[in-house]
Amino acid sequence: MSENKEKKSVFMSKLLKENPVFGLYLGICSTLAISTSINNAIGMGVCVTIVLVLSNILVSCVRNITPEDIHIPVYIVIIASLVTVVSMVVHAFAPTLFSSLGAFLDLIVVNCIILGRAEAFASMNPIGPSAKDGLNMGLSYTVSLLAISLIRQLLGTGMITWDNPFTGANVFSLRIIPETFTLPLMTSQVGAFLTFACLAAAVAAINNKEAK
Amino acid sequence: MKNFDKDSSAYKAVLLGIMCAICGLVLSVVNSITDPIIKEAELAEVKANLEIMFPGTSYEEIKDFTDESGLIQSVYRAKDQGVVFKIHAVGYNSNGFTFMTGIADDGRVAGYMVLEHGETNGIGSRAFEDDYISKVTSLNAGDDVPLLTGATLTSTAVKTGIEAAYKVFDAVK
Amino acid sequence: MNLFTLFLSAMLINNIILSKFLGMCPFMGVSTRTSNAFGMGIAVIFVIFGASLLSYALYYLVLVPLELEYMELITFILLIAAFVQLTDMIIKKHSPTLYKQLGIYLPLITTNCAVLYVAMDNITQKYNLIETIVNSIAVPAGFMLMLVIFATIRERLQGNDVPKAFAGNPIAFIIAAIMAIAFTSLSGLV
Amino acid sequence: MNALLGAAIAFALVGLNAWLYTANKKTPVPEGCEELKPDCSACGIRDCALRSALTERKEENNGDN
Repeated sequence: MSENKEKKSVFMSKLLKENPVFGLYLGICSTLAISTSINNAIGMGVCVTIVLVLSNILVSCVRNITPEDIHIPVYIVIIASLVTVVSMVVHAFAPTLFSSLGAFLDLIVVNCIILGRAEAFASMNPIGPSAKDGLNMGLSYTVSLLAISLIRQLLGTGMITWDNPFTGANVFSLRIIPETFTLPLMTSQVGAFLTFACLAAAVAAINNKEAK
Repeated sequence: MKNFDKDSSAYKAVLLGIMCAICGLVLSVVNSITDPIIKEAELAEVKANLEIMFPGTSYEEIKDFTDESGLIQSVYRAKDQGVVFKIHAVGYNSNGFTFMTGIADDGRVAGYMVLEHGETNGIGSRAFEDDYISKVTSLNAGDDVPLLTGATLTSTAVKTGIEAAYKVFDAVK
Repeated sequence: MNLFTLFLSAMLINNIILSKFLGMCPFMGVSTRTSNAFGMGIAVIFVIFGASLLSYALYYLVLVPLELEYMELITFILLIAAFVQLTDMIIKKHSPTLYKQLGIYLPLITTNCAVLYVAMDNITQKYNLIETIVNSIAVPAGFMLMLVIFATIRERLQGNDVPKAFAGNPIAFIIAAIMAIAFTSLSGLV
Repeated sequence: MNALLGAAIAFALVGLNAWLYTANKKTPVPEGCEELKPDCSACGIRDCALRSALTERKEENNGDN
């Protein structure tokens, strides 16, 4: 019993401490900006995960043949072409998601997570582990994004809506908080900062308790 | 290939050259696949709205029109029925919004609908709901566009957009 | 859009940090001392202005005639990275004092989301040349203003006790939230 | 055809970048500025000058406390 409890806490701490958004404060620009609705969060999370996994794979493929002093331009070319391809595909096949993410789909390129992980991990490990690391990072980024956008959408509009990203048709919308008690402030910028601050503090508190 | 000296600039140039070639190729291939789909989607979206405003006629885009406000993105002529304007204006949300308005040949404002907008829902977005739409569609070319209390920023943006459309309408009529 | 409202809205109302959340990495990372914030602010103004004009020129002189609009993202990023390296080199060679103040921040700016956003925003908003110049000065000026205000608050916060969980970055976000409240009140200005 | 042009432009920019990058590494830091260590925890770029400065500082702290 205590063995898998210990394993669980290792996983928990790994998820929280290693968590790119709340632990390492990477990629905050896009996290705050687009976490106004679950659609944006999952759409962005999926795009970032795809780019992260593919860029980690490609970076770890070329890690032996790139000379040390020009590795930044090489990584930039890889990541930028991946993001352009993803952005074109999303623009063609999921127009509503593209218009709601707007410029942030292209800004994944300068998202500190991607270049950070490519540098810190993928350029030193073989393809398998870096792909897995890309996936882990992408998923925990999506989970953190989901956490913030759930809170902001719930408090801000009182409803949880999910519409099909490809056609934009509303799949389901569940009103939880009656219209009069919603805080439109939460969907605005101020709400983003507040939600992020509280969640980051909660994660820090859990990590501190874990450390003791 | 292995004994090739990795730090010589020739090796670097070749490596970068191959990478850029691959990236250029992949991008142009993907672009040639996705670009038609995007263009077609854009046209389909507009055609649906054109049908609503001026049903049952053929549409062609008017390319050369002078519009000093810079708000009008594209102008379509519904053959011998009227002219439709696709306008991008900036209201409360800095990313702006895109809407369409149609002016019939007899000067009546035949239609007004939003394509996509980021105005705060419940406040700015009221400028795209039915009561304001009916106010706008009851206007004639040249009339003053009424503002909407509570959504002043958005409705002012709509007003400037439609007034720019009036000017272009007179020029293109 | 007349230039003054463009300047005002780009600098204060649609401020790049408080309303677009861009440039958070340096905003959070470098703002513990106001002297740092000033150095970072000037470096960002210089880089965003230079990079946006270069990208504007590259787009309308090279990419549009060749119908290579889809290459916009790669070319802009490479251009920004090259421009940052160039300025870093020039400052290192010519003025040690300037390097002391802002040279050390230059490599950090290459991955700054704000620089790329402004370069691409000038294109998507279809600004002409003068509007691009105004926008490329106003946005980083807003960035610097917020960074300096933020750094002064954070410096003054050093002394008093903050709940343990909130220490470090979380409290910084609370400060940013309060600043966001203050500056959203300006939104009726334009 | 324009794929080749696109690749050529990318190659030119990457080449410029690589050349500037190596040239920048060579230019000596002006004297008296070596020990500048701004406290920035921005992102994970491994060889970013600030990161290496930071990690040195961390070793010093672990060393003496």
